[in-house]
Amino acid sequence: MTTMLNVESVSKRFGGIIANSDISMHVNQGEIVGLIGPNGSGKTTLYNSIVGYHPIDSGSVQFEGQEISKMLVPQIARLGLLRTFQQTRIYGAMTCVENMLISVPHKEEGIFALLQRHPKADLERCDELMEFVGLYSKRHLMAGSLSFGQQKLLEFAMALMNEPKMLLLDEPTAGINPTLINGLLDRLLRANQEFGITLLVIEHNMRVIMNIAKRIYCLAHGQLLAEGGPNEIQNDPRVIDAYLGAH
Amino acid sequence: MDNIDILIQAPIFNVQLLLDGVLIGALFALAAYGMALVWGVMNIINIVQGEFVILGGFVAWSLFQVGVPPLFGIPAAAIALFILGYLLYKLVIFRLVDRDLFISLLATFGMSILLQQLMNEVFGADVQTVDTQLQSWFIFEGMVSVPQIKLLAFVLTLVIAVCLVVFMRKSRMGQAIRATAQNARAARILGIDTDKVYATTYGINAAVCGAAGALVVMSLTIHPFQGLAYTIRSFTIVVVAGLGNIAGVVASAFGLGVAEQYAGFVLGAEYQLAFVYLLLVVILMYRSFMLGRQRKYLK
Amino acid sequence: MSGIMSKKSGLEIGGFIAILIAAVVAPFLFPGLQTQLTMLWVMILIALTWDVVGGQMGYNSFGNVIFFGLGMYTTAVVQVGLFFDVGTYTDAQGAAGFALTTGQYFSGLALGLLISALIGVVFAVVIGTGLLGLRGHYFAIGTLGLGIAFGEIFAGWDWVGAGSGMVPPLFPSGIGLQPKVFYYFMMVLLTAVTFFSLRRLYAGRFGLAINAIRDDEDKAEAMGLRTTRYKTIAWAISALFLAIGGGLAGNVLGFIDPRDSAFAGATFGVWMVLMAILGGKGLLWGPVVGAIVFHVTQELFWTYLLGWQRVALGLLIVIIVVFFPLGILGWLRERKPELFGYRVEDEEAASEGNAS
Amino acid sequence: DTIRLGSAISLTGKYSTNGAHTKNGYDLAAKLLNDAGGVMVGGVAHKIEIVYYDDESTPARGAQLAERLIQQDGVQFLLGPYSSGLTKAIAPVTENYGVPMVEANGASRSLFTQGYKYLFAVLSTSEQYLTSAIALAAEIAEKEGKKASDVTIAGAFENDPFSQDVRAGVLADAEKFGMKVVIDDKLPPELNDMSATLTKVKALKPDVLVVSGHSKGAALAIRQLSEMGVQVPMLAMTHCDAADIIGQFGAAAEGALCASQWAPSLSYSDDLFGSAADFAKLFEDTYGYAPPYQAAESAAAVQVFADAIGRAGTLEANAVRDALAVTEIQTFYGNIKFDETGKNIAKPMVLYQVQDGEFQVVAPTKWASAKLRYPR
Amino acid sequence: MASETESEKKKRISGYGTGTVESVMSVDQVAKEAQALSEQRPDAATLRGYCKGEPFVTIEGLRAGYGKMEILHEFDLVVGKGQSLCLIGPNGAGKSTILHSIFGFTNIYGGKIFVGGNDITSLSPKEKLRDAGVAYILQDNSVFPDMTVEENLLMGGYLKNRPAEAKQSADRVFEKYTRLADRRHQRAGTLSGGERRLLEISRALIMNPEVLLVDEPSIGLEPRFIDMVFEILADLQNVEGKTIVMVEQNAKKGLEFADLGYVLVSGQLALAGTGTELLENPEVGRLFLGG
Ligand SMILES: Nc1ncnc2c1ncn2[C@@H]1O[C@H](COP(=O)(O)OP(=O)(O)OP(=O)(O)O)[C@@H](O)[C@H]1O
Ligand SMILES: Nc1ncnc2c1ncn2[C@@H]1O[C@H](COP(=O)(O)OP(=O)(O)OP(=O)(O)O)[C@@H](O)[C@H]1O
Ligand SMILES: CC(C)C[C@H](N)C(=O)O
Ligand SMILES: [Mg+2]
Ligand SMILES: [Mg+2]
Repeated sequence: MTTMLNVESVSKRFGGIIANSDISMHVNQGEIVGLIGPNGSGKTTLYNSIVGYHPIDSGSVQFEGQEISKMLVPQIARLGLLRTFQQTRIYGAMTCVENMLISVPHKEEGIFALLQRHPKADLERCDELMEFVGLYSKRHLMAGSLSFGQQKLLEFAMALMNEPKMLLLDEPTAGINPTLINGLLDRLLRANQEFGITLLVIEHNMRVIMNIAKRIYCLAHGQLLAEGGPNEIQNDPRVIDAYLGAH
Repeated sequence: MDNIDILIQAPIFNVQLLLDGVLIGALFALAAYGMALVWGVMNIINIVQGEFVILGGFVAWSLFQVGVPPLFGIPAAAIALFILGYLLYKLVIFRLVDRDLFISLLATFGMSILLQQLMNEVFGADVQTVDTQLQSWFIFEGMVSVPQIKLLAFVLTLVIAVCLVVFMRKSRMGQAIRATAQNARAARILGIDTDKVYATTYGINAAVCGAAGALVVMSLTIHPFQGLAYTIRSFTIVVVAGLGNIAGVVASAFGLGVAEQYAGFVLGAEYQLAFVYLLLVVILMYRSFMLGRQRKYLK
Repeated sequence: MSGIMSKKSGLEIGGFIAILIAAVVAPFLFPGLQTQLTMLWVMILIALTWDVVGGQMGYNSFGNVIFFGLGMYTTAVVQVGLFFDVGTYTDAQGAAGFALTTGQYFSGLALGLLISALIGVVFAVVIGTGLLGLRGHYFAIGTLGLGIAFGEIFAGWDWVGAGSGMVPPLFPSGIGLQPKVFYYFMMVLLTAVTFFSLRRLYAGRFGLAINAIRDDEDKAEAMGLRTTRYKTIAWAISALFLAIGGGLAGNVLGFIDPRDSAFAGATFGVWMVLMAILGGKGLLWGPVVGAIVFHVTQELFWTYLLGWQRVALGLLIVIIVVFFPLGILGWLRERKPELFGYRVEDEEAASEGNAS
Repeated sequence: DTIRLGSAISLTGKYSTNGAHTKNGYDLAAKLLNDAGGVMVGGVAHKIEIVYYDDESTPARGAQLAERLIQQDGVQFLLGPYSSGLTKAIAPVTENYGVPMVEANGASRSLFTQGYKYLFAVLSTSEQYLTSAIALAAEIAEKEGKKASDVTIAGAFENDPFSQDVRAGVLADAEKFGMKVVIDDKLPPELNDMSATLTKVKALKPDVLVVSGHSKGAALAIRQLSEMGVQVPMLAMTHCDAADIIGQFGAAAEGALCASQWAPSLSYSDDLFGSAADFAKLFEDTYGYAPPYQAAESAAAVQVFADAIGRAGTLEANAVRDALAVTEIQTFYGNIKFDETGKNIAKPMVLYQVQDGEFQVVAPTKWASAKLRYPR
Repeated sequence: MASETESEKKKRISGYGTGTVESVMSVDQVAKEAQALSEQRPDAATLRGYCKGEPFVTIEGLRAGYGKMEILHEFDLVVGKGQSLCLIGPNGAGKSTILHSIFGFTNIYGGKIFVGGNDITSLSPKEKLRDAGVAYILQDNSVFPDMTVEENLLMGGYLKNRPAEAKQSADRVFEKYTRLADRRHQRAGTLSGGERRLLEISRALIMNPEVLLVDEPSIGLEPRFIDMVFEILADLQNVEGKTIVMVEQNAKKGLEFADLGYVLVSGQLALAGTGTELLENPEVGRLFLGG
């Protein structure tokens, strides 16, 4: 198994607040890894550090062996490392199809490629993915008029359209109805199996994380607290103490 | 640069320029307070700002014409403008709260054209001024002059600044304004009548502008189409100072006044404005660049 | 893709032909209105070019008038400078003795427009690098400040006539060509070229990219879009057409005033924004419709509300923005989304649209 | 029958006060002419009708309006707008359509170097505005035993065509006398503070300070000079009467020299208005304020048309143009005779000085009602 | 209710609960089946039956929405004094819209809302809080970021005439929740998500309302905070006797807490019952609790 993402001793502070301190973790190719921890423990900050939203204070981040801690957000995205946001972000004033089409991979292309029309292959793939997340019939609607849950699904489809190698998901199920959560998880698993996309997932919902993650990291107070399989983590006294609480 | 030579050989003129800059900066500060307030609390960029100033001037001028002692014009203009601001809020501005900032920019631009023309119809387009009979003090053997009316403006600026700060910290309305500025929906669920808060904020803004205008007509001149100059300067000041920072507004207004005086002296009056606006752009780009290094944006 | 009539259809082609015929016939049908008609095309052009950045990309610029003014001055300076010393020419304030031959005039004009286009693009790229990093209203204010600064600089610059302005060379007489008609058709041509170029651009990846930037720039970056590149290109395209338009407009107006016609932030600068909003910003046809409605209204106010026309205009602006922020076509799109290509595939899903 | 005159005038915008003076002048003259029975053209009395548009003080609009007046409203002749800038924008249009225009408020010399055939101006061009002031300064220097070339001049001129042309005149005169120009600032139209420029004046102590910036420049200069305690022996300005500096500033205005096209005390007269003083009285009775010269010259422009049309005996444009070109009359406003470029060469400028709260003509000597006070 | 059963229940479902995620249904399928469920929707009389004692908060035939779009169609609701109600349903069903309407943030096209027998449909938010004693805890962030924790709490007493009263209540809150007391002078903007939620809820205590509207109290919270928040709510209901109307996507936890449960689908009431009834209803479990 090759390591896809490797985070080494990453630290990040905001003024007096130490959001991440000396965090090391890795994700292997094809894995689904969970990231949990109390509110404010630095999970989102770690995502931001990985995909380049802010410079990190120290440490290194490697994606497929390449150092990315100095790169800019779009550059990293073009390498195939993509993230979703805690608050859903879609392009509200564009139709779903347009949302999808603009999400095609932005690899290398000259200025004139930007001015071209959409290749047929893109249109087909777009239809496939809309079908995949169950939004086919709504594909010509304005994305902004979709309901909360549908927007989450659209965002997920957009991420897939981008053909990422790895996806960082930030609380993909927060605020989603429990039954729909199941559907979303089903698609996450299929994306992992069928498209071979490596996943790193932040979640507070244990029902979710325990059911999809093979390995889980737990952060607390900006530090790595524990690492292990679902059962290990669930029964780790430190995790119970800092995060899960008594059952 | 001959003009720089003057400043080096006769340093006393630096004092005059600094003083003039600070004194005129005081007028700008008054115009800018309200803009910062309205921008911060209601998220509206108020282009009619300058017209409020000019209108305040015309109110003071009209009173002077009918024999009211000039200094009474200051509170009178403030009161008149407060009422106008309150009414304008009830008529138009309330529709702009919670809307795209751009909408407020354009709508208040429309209002500013409207107000300019109405002033033109009502007061005529003449250049007007009010002679307060206040003299100037001359210091350093007459080399440096301090017009008393400008000094009054300066003192008033500081007094109003302090009053605003105390009002915001201590009074109930001030508290409500602060809360609304930070989170309007939360303020509403706590029983704050945000509509009233907005109306009052806008009224206060207009009132301070009115007072500024009265001082302008007593220390400089006004005419109906001059408002934009004050609006743009308010912009610059607020952008440099940041929202909700009254001390910052005062400081950057003084800074702007001084910068203008020096630009006028050294580069010549023709480049005074160009200099100010370029300065604004440069400051914006600088701030954006500094934030950009942390991958943040000026929003 | 957004835009009424964006699909190839008989309706659309018919529409274009109708507009073409109207455009060709109008100046001869209403010879008294030639200048106003030319100005109408100028208005459409400036609204269209503003919309690239302001509407489609969501960067509300108050400084696009910079390119208009630069084009005006550049074209005039080239027209003059090819044959005379510009300083002497402006000093003499266009005194007789600076007449051009027909060949000189047209070659000067052509070269002037070309260089204007070039300068417009170069400037857009240069100032874009600094300004396009600003977001939201800071961008609006930054561009506004820059626009005013440009006006002031040109108003202080003696070489181009400073505050006295500059007069472009006189149109050669006795060649059987009316300057009005000539510039009318130049303007129609330029506007048409602009319109179709933009239409083509919006239909492809570029259009989507700038729309994405408008809706959520952070998201676009996170998806790997080269946002800076797109933003700069968009501004450069806008500047390109606008600068050429400015070059023509200077000759149409016959007198370049630094603040009142070239860098006229309070008139052309704001109107281009208003017209785009009035018609529906971010929609291809929006600025066109907005410009026509605005221009006609304004002309009517002018004629019938002597002295009060600006009061009426101010009121109109307030009413437009407060009550029709989506503009005419935006309003239409709300009512009739089908016209704009928004549709639900099957009825059933549509009726349950809000239960997800 | 009517004669249709058209004019784009500044009813709004930065020139709207002076625009109003202009319009009042036109209207008063038209009214008097009509009351007197109108203009006889080929034996038929024609009434005068003036069509106005508001140019909003912007040249671009002025040009379009001129065109509209000619093309749509079918006016036969044009009266000028206010200010050189607007006139500059309109003149090419009238020229293009071959419509004669008599203007009273565009003084910039550049208007008369373009070879325009249909443009006639009743006023003295702007370089003459302050010529006599500079000459006076030279004269005084020599009287005091200094050389004229020792005189130093400071200038602040608004950045618009008119004031810039005044500047050109002043600079040319200064060069003629070998005087040194120590300050040469351009005032922006949005001017609201001149203190930076005046600080320079204070530092450099010139003998003459020249200010030209329409009404605003005049008002600000007077106010800030006194506020800052700036002493200049000679202060020469334009637009003193339009800015009402005596009414607004009283004693602070004492001693200021003001260029004027006309004064009510001049000894010109005509059949329509009577003497200059009669005009002033009639105007004040009608409009409630004393006429600034802008109003007087505007009234004269209408008289010029009436005269020329009467002589031409037809309303045909070219005939009227030719009649205009040979105009030679006296009006209450002064003698009017155009040179081949269309400017009036029969009337000099006058220079007022504010003395004891009154405008007194001090130059040229022919009309002087008081002696120059120097230093002010 | 005896306190033992209370704590037993808590042991059963903690945080988001656990369980499998096998039952996969498409969005459209849920919508369709839920629509079918709502065919037999309960009438006003049935609703009244679930309410113990006099109805305190009543909604009759409410039609409301945003702009011109109607979201809620003929919605009824009855809650007794001191009772708690949990609203569940798919995303976009209109749950938040109900709370918005009660507080007056929507356009109401028809129907009436009563609290304690008084018609409050057209009162302003301020009057609702002052005269009818309705307080609202929003779904998303509602702290004042640049004010300190203490100032934030005191703002809860904005409508009180005597500031001293608010100060006292604030002190009581600090005594109870030391986690907040520790951060008393810290800017609220620097609090973590959980601490903010705590602050928002305890601020509602200072307002001392009769009726508390709570929108998704547990969203984005770590498991321990979820439990804590529900403890506070339980305290409010049982000790202070407040009436609570709550929306909760974490439906198991919500239904377990609440006396009454309503299921909302497409702006209409589909099912109603006691919390336990709904929790045990297999259809509800399959469609809304994730199996
Ligand atoms: N831009 C910032 N400036 C200052 N402090 C920040 C910033 N971003 C995050 N923090 C602080 O860093 C800490 C970690 O925040 P982060 O958002 O990473 O938490 P999290 O683990 O994602 O929490 P949650 O589960 O609530 O989303 C918090 O204390 C937060 O207040
Ligand atoms: N401010 C608004 N303007 C227009 N439509 C809105 C607004 N807020 C919500 N809606 C629409 O009203 C419907 C109901 O929204 P509501 O927020 O009540 O759903 P909800 O049941 O609370 O969903 P969730 O569980 O996702 O919070 C949705 O279709 C939504 O798109
Ligand atoms: C009549 C004048 C005062 C001259 C006028 N101001 C001009 O611009 O030419
Ligand atoms: Mg987070
Ligand atoms: Mg909700």
